[in-house]
Formats: sequence, structure tokens, C-alpha cells
Amino acid sequence: MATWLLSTFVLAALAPWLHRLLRAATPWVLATYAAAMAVHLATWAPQVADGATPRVAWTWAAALGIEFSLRLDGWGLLMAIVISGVGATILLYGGGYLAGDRRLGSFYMFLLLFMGSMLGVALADNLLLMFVFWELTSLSSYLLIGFDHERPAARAAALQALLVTGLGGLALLAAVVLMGVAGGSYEFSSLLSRGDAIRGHASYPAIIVLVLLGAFTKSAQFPFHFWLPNAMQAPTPVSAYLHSATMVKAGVFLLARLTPILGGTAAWQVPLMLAGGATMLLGAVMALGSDTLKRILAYSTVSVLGTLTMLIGVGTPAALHAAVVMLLAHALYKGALFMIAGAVSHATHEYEPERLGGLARIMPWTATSAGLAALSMCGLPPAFGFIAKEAFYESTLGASGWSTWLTSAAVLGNVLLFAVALRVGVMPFTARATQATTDAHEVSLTLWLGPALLAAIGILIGLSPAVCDARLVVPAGAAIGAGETPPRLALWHGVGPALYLSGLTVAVGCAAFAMRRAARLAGIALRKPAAWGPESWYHGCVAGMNAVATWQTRVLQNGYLRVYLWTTLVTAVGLVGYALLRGADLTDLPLSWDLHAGETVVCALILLATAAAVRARARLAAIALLGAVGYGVALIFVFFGAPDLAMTQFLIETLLVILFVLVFYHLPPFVIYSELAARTRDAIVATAFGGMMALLVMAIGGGHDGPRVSDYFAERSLGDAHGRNVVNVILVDFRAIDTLGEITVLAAAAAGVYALLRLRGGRARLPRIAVEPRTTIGSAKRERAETAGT
Amino acid sequence: MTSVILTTTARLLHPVLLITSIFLLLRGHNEPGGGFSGGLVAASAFALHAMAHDARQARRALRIDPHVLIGVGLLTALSAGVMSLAAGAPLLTGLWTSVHMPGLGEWAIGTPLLFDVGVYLVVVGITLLIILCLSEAE
Amino acid sequence: MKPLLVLPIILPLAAAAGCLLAWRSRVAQRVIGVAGAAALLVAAVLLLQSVWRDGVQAVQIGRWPAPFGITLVADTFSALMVLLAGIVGFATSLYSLASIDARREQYGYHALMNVLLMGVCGAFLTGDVFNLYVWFEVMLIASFVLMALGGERAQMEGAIKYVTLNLMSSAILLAAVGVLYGLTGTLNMADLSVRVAARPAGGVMTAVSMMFLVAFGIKAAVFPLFFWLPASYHTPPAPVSAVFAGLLTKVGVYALIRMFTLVFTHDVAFTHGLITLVAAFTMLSGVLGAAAQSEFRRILSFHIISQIGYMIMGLGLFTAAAVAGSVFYIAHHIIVKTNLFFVSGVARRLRGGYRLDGLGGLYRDHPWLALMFLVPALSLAGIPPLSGFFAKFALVRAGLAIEGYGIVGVALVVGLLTLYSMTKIWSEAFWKPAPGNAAESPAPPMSADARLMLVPIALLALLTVAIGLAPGVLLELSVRAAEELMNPAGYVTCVMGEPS
Amino acid sequence: MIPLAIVVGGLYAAALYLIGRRSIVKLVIGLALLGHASNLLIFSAGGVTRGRPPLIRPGDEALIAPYADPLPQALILTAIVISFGVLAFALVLVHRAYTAVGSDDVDAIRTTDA
Repeated sequence: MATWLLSTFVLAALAPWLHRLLRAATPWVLATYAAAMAVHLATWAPQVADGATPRVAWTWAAALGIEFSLRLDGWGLLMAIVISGVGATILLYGGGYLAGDRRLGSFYMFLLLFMGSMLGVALADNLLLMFVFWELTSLSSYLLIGFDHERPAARAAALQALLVTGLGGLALLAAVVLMGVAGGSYEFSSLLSRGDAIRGHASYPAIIVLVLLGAFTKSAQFPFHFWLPNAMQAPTPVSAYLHSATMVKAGVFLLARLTPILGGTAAWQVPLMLAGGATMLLGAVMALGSDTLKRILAYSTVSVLGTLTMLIGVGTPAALHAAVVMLLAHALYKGALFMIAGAVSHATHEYEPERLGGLARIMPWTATSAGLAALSMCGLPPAFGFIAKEAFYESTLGASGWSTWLTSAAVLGNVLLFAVALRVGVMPFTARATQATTDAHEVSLTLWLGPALLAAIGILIGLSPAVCDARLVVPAGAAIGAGETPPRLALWHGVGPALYLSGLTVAVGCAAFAMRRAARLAGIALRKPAAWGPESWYHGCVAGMNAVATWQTRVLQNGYLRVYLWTTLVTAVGLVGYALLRGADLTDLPLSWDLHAGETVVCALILLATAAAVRARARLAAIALLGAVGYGVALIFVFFGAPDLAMTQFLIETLLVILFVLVFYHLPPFVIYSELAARTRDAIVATAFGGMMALLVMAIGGGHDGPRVSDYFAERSLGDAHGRNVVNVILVDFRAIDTLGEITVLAAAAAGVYALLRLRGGRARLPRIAVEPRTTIGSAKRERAETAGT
Repeated sequence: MTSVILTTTARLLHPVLLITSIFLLLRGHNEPGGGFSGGLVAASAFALHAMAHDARQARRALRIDPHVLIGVGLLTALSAGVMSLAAGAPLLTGLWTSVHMPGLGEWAIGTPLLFDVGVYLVVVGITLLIILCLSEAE
Repeated sequence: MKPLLVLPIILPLAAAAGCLLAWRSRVAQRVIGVAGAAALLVAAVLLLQSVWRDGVQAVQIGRWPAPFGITLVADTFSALMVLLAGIVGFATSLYSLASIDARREQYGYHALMNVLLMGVCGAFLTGDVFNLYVWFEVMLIASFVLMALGGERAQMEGAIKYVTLNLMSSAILLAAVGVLYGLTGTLNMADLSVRVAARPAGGVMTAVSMMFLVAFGIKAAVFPLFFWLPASYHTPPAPVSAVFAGLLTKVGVYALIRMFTLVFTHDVAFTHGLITLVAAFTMLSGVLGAAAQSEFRRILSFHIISQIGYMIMGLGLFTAAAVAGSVFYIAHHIIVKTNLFFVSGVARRLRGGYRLDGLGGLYRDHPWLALMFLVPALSLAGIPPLSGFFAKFALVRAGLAIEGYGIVGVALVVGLLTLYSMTKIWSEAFWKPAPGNAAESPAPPMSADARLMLVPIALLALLTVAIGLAPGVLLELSVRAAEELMNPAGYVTCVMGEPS
Repeated sequence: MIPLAIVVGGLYAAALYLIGRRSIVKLVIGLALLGHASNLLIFSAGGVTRGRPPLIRPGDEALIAPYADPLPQALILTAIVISFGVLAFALVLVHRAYTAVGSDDVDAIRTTDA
């Protein structure tokens, strides 16, 4: 199975070249590949049915607990066969549907990427590995929904699907990690025996919430269902494959897979039943109220996904077994119906069932397939859908406690879907011909072969369910806890409550179809409240996030350097000050005023010169005062035994004054721009910072008393480094690499000065502009600055 | 700006400043001074020249392009450090040898001094580069 | 092989000096620039290999024993960082050949790039706090000049903020180093580690640690100290912002991790709790900032901030697994972020600007470029199986293991928002039809220059994919780096020698 | 020592106040003051000793205590030189920014932000 999995990815990477090489033969080759995979997987079925669970594993990211481990159990096998089998028909169909499109190569690539990812979800034993593939299905779904990327609607729908399923993905990731923490392993096969430990763990409720979030978003359960109908922006083969037969089943697949570990508690079952039931009914109603073929089918898919979730929630062996049957039946008929809808639209350029009619004569192959698939969807014998529906009714009838509610909901849902099936699967072919259908013609073989196969298989299994019962359906059910010996699948179950309910469904369904105008109106009426429904929450979230983002950025990144500066300073004062006051005993500072007269005078002069420099109105005065401060500092160095420092400080200060004069000559005089209030505020913050630094100096109190590294320099300077000036020896020997860095700084600074003065890009194009409001001209200026670039 | 007094002073001071700078550089290991202050003094000699005449003349007096001076200085300092690598010691290990100087007795000569020469050259180079550029930017 | 430790510093310095000597010849500077970066890359590979084989290594510069001289130390973390600097440096030097204009090259572009690399490597390798300050300055001055090189108005505006706020950071760092010396009488980090641990945990030491936190926090661009980054990173030419985005802030993160695992572990509940809080805010405000942008490089710039949050989240959680996650995240981010800025430069070359409304149609016209954007972009958003997924996952896993639910929740949500803004770029620049462009007109082929720019992009994208498909190597490195960081005894012994 | 601490605090306060002014010219003066403040801080934090420069006198083989701690002095020397280089660059940058933007008001420099 690893070979098939990896080769699918390799094939995906090669698909564009393959397409260039093989041209029209590509879909046949790819479909053959997928079909071969399905057949090969099917050969494993007897083994798996005997209880074997073949597993392969390689280490991948061992430190994180991620192993590349695959495991084939009944449930995974069923899913994998659906993926590859339906995939074969879709590859064929897609090649025909997009024939001549220049993007066909990348279409194959994305589709195969998806197929591989989905297989990974079905086969992964390591839950994290499953998550990896899970995310890849979301990604490939994004790329496929946005396939017609030049249309804004397609881009928006792709993004919506990605964000909603991405949200679920995050939750799922957290859930998996928590499960790993609680169960001690990320391997599904190991966790199977540790269900009790996980159910008893403190994080069990959190795990459930997170898993449900992940599964509900993926499987379009209420209230996350809205992305799925919107995803119909994707080309039809994609809708048929991802958004009905396979990817949206991933959530359901996961729920079922985790049922043996997490299930069996009210915390697990109740939300599943509620959300599933609500989704089932909502989807069915919305399907009736929708206009286009694909949207109707999408909502009916939502409805069936709800049914599956509900069944998993019921959790009895019969219900889980029914879920398996339903999943298989649905993949067959819904995949077919989607492809048929696409073929019809392809042939007629018409998308609404009400505008179609009389196609049975014009498109016989398509019409036959549609009829067979609709039969299954209606749940009529001899189609497989009938068996699925019977199993569904039997499981709801057998559910303890909630039986009445569940059964009523099931009947209602099925009635509505019955009407929907007639509307999309029968009406366009049997109703009176319309304008749109007159020019229609039968579609090519690639377009009708796939749906015909799927629909035919649906009837075949219905006629002889034994072909898949013992080898596929039972092991699949067994893997998710439905027990080893469920009732055998059969077309004829004998007369019983389930059969009565089926009859009722058909009768009411026909009536509902007859009254479809009214039903549609009801559905349309529901659109209004839907405007405040979950989809508007999504838009609200995105808009709200954008509003918060804009607000936050306007507040924080407002362009005012001084605001940045003050924020930085306040942060520094706050953190350092807090730490200082929190732990230090400031009553016991080692304070001393011990200062000679000359020193005191110099200190006072420095402070005076500093204050004067701050208040100076003339640039030259400020520079002179700056120089005075520098000389004062140099004097302090002289007083306290630092002649080297003093000399350097004198020289540098002189040089700096010269530089300042040279540059300031070209700068405008000082202007006081700020208001008094702003100056006061700034003065307070600056003083706070200064005070903090002063406090810090006092808190250290003359430095460390113990051994210092400079003692070593004092001893070794002459003997080992041949120098009497210890400071210089430190600079060129003990810490010479500091000096190496220092002269590099100088070199780079000089290069910078040189470049700034000589290389004046864009100046000619930028006239001198006075201060201006940025809102009006800002963007234009940005543009200009941008185009002036490299 | 080019007054006769300034020109004359500059001409007289130029060699004095240069000699002082080298003195500062050499004695730095034992007395206050060193490559940095020496370099600044040397640069001031040429800066004075630039003030007395003009930047172009100062460049001519310097003979070497400041860029090259910086590069040479960096390489000198670096090679002073790398030499010890060749000797199997860590980077920037001082290698010393004793030289007999007539009249001065034994002098210890070592790579740290060479390193300081590198510093000196870089400082001369960057100071001049900045000052000359600024005065040419008028 | 002790000389290996100093090579990452002296090779770029030699290259820079060479460029200065040959400053009149543009061709010579190009050759020296690329050669220097390539040599650095080779040296970095050898260094990491040697550290992996023999463990932490130290060299006492000038043969003055620690703690008196300056020690260069390479543990797995610093060797890995040097290697990343080498990778980014080399990729950028290639990219620059095609994308930097002749005038900038003439005015010292290649020399400055090498000085920058020297400063970065020095900061990664030094074991001395003051020396760390010096390397920060080397790196900063080179970045100042590179930021301003070219003299365009936007560059000047960005540079003013960049320079001012970074000088603040330097001033605080310098003061912190001075105070720390006053308190302990030493500058050697290993020695500091011992001496700080031996002191009674007092308020003054915590105050000093806060000064380091603020100083490095500014350099790392954490909340609320990040303003300089979005104001400036989008103004210089693409390769310059790529190197800044990839490397520079990570030096701040490196320093934070180094100081707060080696030295300041005396008050973990307060300091590291604070760091975790800062991490959460940094992640959120960065990603929200990105959501509000509509220009290629600005979106990317804000994302740097957001991801800095992830990197220091591991430090805040302060477990070996979490720190390993941080290290992995840093490595992943450096490669990916550099690459995204590279791609933005190509987009600009093809469409003439960075604004998303002016971009479009790149997917249709240049599918290869689209693929090479998609790889780093999806990796950044943490989509498996690319490098970013493992980075994010490692942190999430470490966080949940110690029940840090709040921070993990933030990290996950921010991941989704990251995906949102990456798809925004994808949707606007790549999917959307080019504005004003007739849909049918065939795309002009890429210029030779633009194709040359794709070479480093492809290399980095391949690296991202490789890390994703075989994360084991980097993971092992990160785990070992984290173990060394969390148990500094080995580091201290290596620097100071066996305790007598 | 309290007076030195006060000078350090005063220098920091003045420097930061100036950096926060809207006039770009004052900003760069503030940066220059900031350098002095940091240097003096290191100097006083390292502990000060009067009039005993760390020069080994002729005849001595080592420094004889008490002597001024040479290490902070060396650090400050390095820092002075670095801040000189950086300041020279900043000075010219301010000049160029002024000519490029056409205003010396820092508040006018905000087109590159969001």
C-alpha cells in the first residue's frame, strides 16, 4: 500500500509532463492506474476480512513521534477502494470535461495530489501522519476549488473552504496531541486498546470538542456546512470527487475511526446526533430550495453527511453498520449524479433543472446512468441505496431512548432527498424539452462512461449485495465497532417497520415532488433567515478580524517615531523598574556623596551644559554645548584615573564637533514643533528613564567586591603581554577581537557616509515637498518611491 | 577660508602632527596613546591641510585613496591576528620577538603592535574619508 | 579543528577588506563577494560537522584563558546558526548578482554584505557579553548602510526609524553589559552563568535581565518593541530585505535564547513567564498587522514579527522539547523567509511593484515561480509536510505537554491567520488576472536576470522541501542544541576548563 | 557615588528627550548625548578609583592596588569609537533624509509605515 500511496504522489509530480507526452490518452492511462490500484486493494479484502491488519512503518520525525506508518483495516480498505475506484472514473471524466484546456496538466497534478493525500488519510496508522495527509487534502481542495482562479468567486470560495477546514485542522492537531499525551502513543493501533485511559483522562472533554471541530468542518456539518455549496465553484469532476464522494467523507471517516477510542459516552454521542440530525434536515431543505444542479446536489450531500454523523452518534452496532453501507452507496450514486450534472451542463450550457427537459432521447447513455443513480438516491429497490435506507431505518428504530425522534428525522430527511433525486436525476430527462435542450447532443465516451459505471455498480450491489458484504462491509463495520456479525445485507428483508417506513417515504416523497414548486418556495423563504446563518458568521469573523487588524496596525504602527520611542522607553522603564522595586531593598543602597570640589564642579557643569543643550535655540550653540558636555565627561575620566579615555574623548569630541558643524551647515534651524503638553509628557518619560538608570547605578553601588577579571590583566599585562598601559594591552591583546570588530564598524560607517553623500538615487525625481497629509498623497508617493527602486 | 596664516600653520604643523601621531602609536603600549588616538592625530594633519587648501589638495597630499587605506588597515590588523593561526595558536595570539635598538636597548616587538598599526591605518582612512567627503559635498 | 571557529569571522572580514581594496572594480567586488559567502558556507558546514562529532568547542582568542580573554564557543545551536547565516549569505550573494544595480555595487554593497555576515557570525560564536555587543554593532552598522544604500526617499525614511530605535537598543544593551560587569566582575558568559547562579537572587539582577530582555527584544522585534521593523524592512532592495528578514532579527532571538538559558535562569517564574506572555502578544499583533497590509513585502515583514513570537515561545516554556522547537523554528524560518523576500523581488522585477493590486497573473505566466512561492509560503503557514509544520508542531506538542493551553491556542490560531495572509498574496499576485493586461496576450518570457534570481530561490525551496520530507536531521540537531542549552554545564566546562 | 549617578541619569533623560523631539536635528544631538550617558554609566557601574591610572610604573612588574579598573576603560574606549562611527553615519543620514523628505519634521517621515 505504501507503494501505491507514494507512486500516486510521484505521478502527481509528473502529471504535467505525462499530459504533454500522451495528450488525449492521458485520462485513460491515469484511470487505468487508479483502477488497478482499486483492484489490487480489493485483493487484500479476504485477508483483512479474516482479521489481518497489515502494517508497515518507517521512522520519519522520530523526535516528534511522527512515524510513517500505514495500516490496512476494514474501514480504511473500504475508504481506499472508494477513493481509487471513484478516482478512476473521475480521472477519465475530468480528462474529457476539461479537454483542450491548457491547465489540464496541472488539473491532473492537483487531482492526483488529492488522491494520494486522501489515501493517506484512509491508510495512516500514525495519527499525526493522518493529520499531514488531512491538511494536504484541504490544500489540494483549495487549489482545485480555485481552479478557475481568474474568477473572483472561485478565489473567494477556495479561501473560504481552506479557512473553515483549516480551522478544523488546527483543532484536530491539538486533539491528536492531547490524545497522544493521554494515551501515550500516536499510533492508532496502539490507542485502540487504551480507550479507557483516554476516556478517563482530564482532557477527554477537550479532545472531544477539538475532534468534533475538526471533523465537522471537514464534513460540512452544521454550522460549518456553508463552505461546501460554495465549493461548487470548482470544476464538476472536482465537485464529484472531493466534495461529494471522498474528501468531505474524511470527517465522518475520522469520527467512525475514533469511535472505538472515544465513543460510547454521552459526551460523544449527543453532539454527534444533534449536529448530524440538524445537518441532515437542513441540507435536505436547502437542497429543495436551491436552483442549480450542482448546488442542489451539494446540499443533498450535506444532508447525507449529516445522516452519517448522526448514525455514528447513535453508535449501536446496527447504526455503525448502516453508516458503512450508506457511505458506500452514497459515494456511488452521488459521484455519478455529479458527473451527470456536469455532462448535462456541458452539453446544454444550462445549469438549472427547471430549464431542462427531454434529454432522455438526446442523451440516452447519460439518461440511463442518471436514472440508475437516482433510483439509488431515492432508496428504491433494486438499487443499493434501498438497502442503505433500510439499514438506516432499522438502526434508528433500534436506537434506545431517542428512537422516535431519530426515526422521524430520518423519514423527513429521506422524503426530501427523494424529491431532490427526482428533481435532478429524472426530471431533466423526462420533462418536456426546452429551448436549452434542442441543440444538445450526447456527450463523449469519457464523459458518460464513468457515471454509467458507478451507477451500474450501485445497482449490481443492490441485486447481489453478497459481492461486498462479507469481504468489505462487515470488516469495515468491525473496524469501527459494529461487531463481527451484523445482519446480512439483502434486498428483501421481509415485511417490517423499516419496509413500512420506506413505503411511507416513497409516497410522501412523490407528493413532495409533485408539490415541488411550493417546496421550492419554502426553501427560498428559508434563504432569508439563512442570511444571518453561519455563513454570515464566517464573513463577520473575517471582516471583524480585518477590522481589528486595521485598527491595531493604525494604533501601533502609526508612523510616529516618537510614539515608537516612548512605547519602547515606557516598556523598558516598566520592566526594569518593576524588577528593581520588586526584589531589591532600596532602603539599603550603598550611597556616598564622597566627591572632591573640582569633581563636583565638573558634574554640575556637565548637567548645566546638558540642560542648556536641550533648551538651545540655535544649532551652533547646541553643538558647542554638546562639545562642552563631552569635554566635561573627559574631565571626569581624568579625575578617575583614565588618561587614555580622556585623551580619546577629547580627540573624538573635537572631531565630532567639526563633523556636526560641517553637516549642520546644511540643515535648517531648530523649530519647536511639539505642543507644551507633548513636551511635558516627553520630559516625564525621559526623566523616568534617566531616574531609573541613576537608581541602577546607585543600586550597584561602586561595583563588585569580589575577584574581577581585571585583576588578571593587572598581573599579566607586563609579563605576558609586554605592555605597561593595561588599557591599551586589553585593546590590542587581551580583548583584541573587540577592537577588530570596532575598526570594522568604523570602516562600514565610513563606507556608509561615502555612499550616502555620493549615491543619491531618486533625488532628482523627488522635489522638495513640505509636510503634507499622507492620506491623500501618501500612496502616490509610495508608488513613486517604489518605482524609483532597483 | 584659505588665509595665509592658516596655510602657513598647516604647512608647519603637518609634519609635526604626523610625527606626533606615530609617536602616540608606538608608545601606546606603555603610556597613554595607541593606534586610535595616533590615527586621529594623523588624520587631523590632513584635515588641516584640507581646511587650509581644499579637499582635492588634501587627497593629493595623502597619495593613497582612503578606501584603500581602510582596506589595508583591516587586512593588517587581520593578518596580525591570523599569523598566530599559522603558528598553531588561537587567533590573535601575540607573537613576540626582541629587537635590539641602538640607544634604546631591548625592544619587544610583537603582533599586537602590528595590530595597532592596522587600527591606526583604519582610523586615518575613515576619518579622512568622512571629512573629505563632507567638505567636498559643499 | 579549532581554526574552524574563527573562520566564520575572518573570512567575511577578509572578503570585505578585499572589496575595499578593489573598490574601483565592480567585477572584482562581485567575485570577492560571492567567493567570501561561498567560503563562509563551506566553513560553516565543516564547523557544524565538527561540533556534531566532537561536541561543544571553544577557542580562547589570544590564548588568554577564560574568563579573562574572549572565548569563541560553538555549541550545536551556534554552529547551526552559523550554517544558516552561511546559507542565507550565499543565496543572497547569488541573488544579488542579478538584482542589485551597478551603482549600489560600486558603492560597497558586497563589502557591506560581508561585514554584515561577519557581525552575525561573530554574535553567534562569541562567549563574551561585551564582545556580543561589538558584533551587534558590526551587524547594525552594516545593516544601517545597506538599508540606506541607494538614497531613495523611502529608504531614508525607513532608515531613520531603523537607526534610531536600534541605537536605543544598543544603548540599553551597552548599559546592561556595564551594569552586569559592575555586579559580577566578569564578562565571560560561562563565568557569568556560574557567578549569577551563585549570587542570591536579587532584584538588581532581575532588573539587569530585564534590560537585556528589552535590548534584545528590540533587535528581535517582539511586542511592543517591533515598530522599526515594519517601518523599514520593505524599503531597501529585495536582497537586502531578504537578508534582514531572514537573519537579522534572528540574531536578537539567538541572543535572547543564549542569555536566558545560560545566564539568567535565577528567576525563571518571572522572566520566562514574561517571555511567554510577550511571545503570545508578538504572535498575535504580528499576524494581525500582516492581515491589514496589501503589499507583498509589508505582509511578509509583519509575519516576521509574528514568527518571532513562535521562536521565543519555546524559550518562555523553557523545557528541552520547547527550546528544541524554537531552534527548529528559527532554522526553518530563516530559510523560508529569505526565500519569500527573494520571490517578492522577482515579482517586482516582472510587474514593477510590490503592491498586491498592481500584481497578478503570475501563476498563469510563470508557473514555476508560482510553485517556488507556494513552497515557502505554505511552509510558513505550517502546512505539512513542509518544514514549517514540524516547527509549529514541535512547539505545540511541547506546549501541550506542560499544559500551556493558552499559548498553544494562540499559536494555532495565529497559524490559521498566517495561512490567511499567505493565500492573500497567492490569490492577489498569482491567481488574480494581471490588472489591465489583456487576458489573451502571451506572457513575455522572463529576462535572463530574473531567471538567475530563480536559482537561489529554487535552492532554498528545495531545502525547505528536503527538511519537510526528512526532518530527522534538523530535528536531531535541534534536540541536541536544546539539550545543551538547557544543561549549560557542558558549555561552562568547555569554556572554563574542568573545575579544579 | 550619588553625583555620578545623577549625571548619568541627567544625561540619559536629556538624550532621550532630545531624541523624541520632532526636529530631526535635535534627534541626532540626542544620539550623541546618549553615547556619553552610556559611557559614564559603564564607568561608574564598574566602580571608580581616584587618580590611579592603570599604567604599570617603571620598575613595577604589575599594577599595585588600588588602581582604576582598566577593563571598563577599555570597554568604554571601544564603545566611544563605535558610537563615533555610528554617529557620523547617523549625522549624514539625517542630512540626506532631510534633503530627500524635504522637511526636518520627524512627523513628516511616516510614508513608509502602514
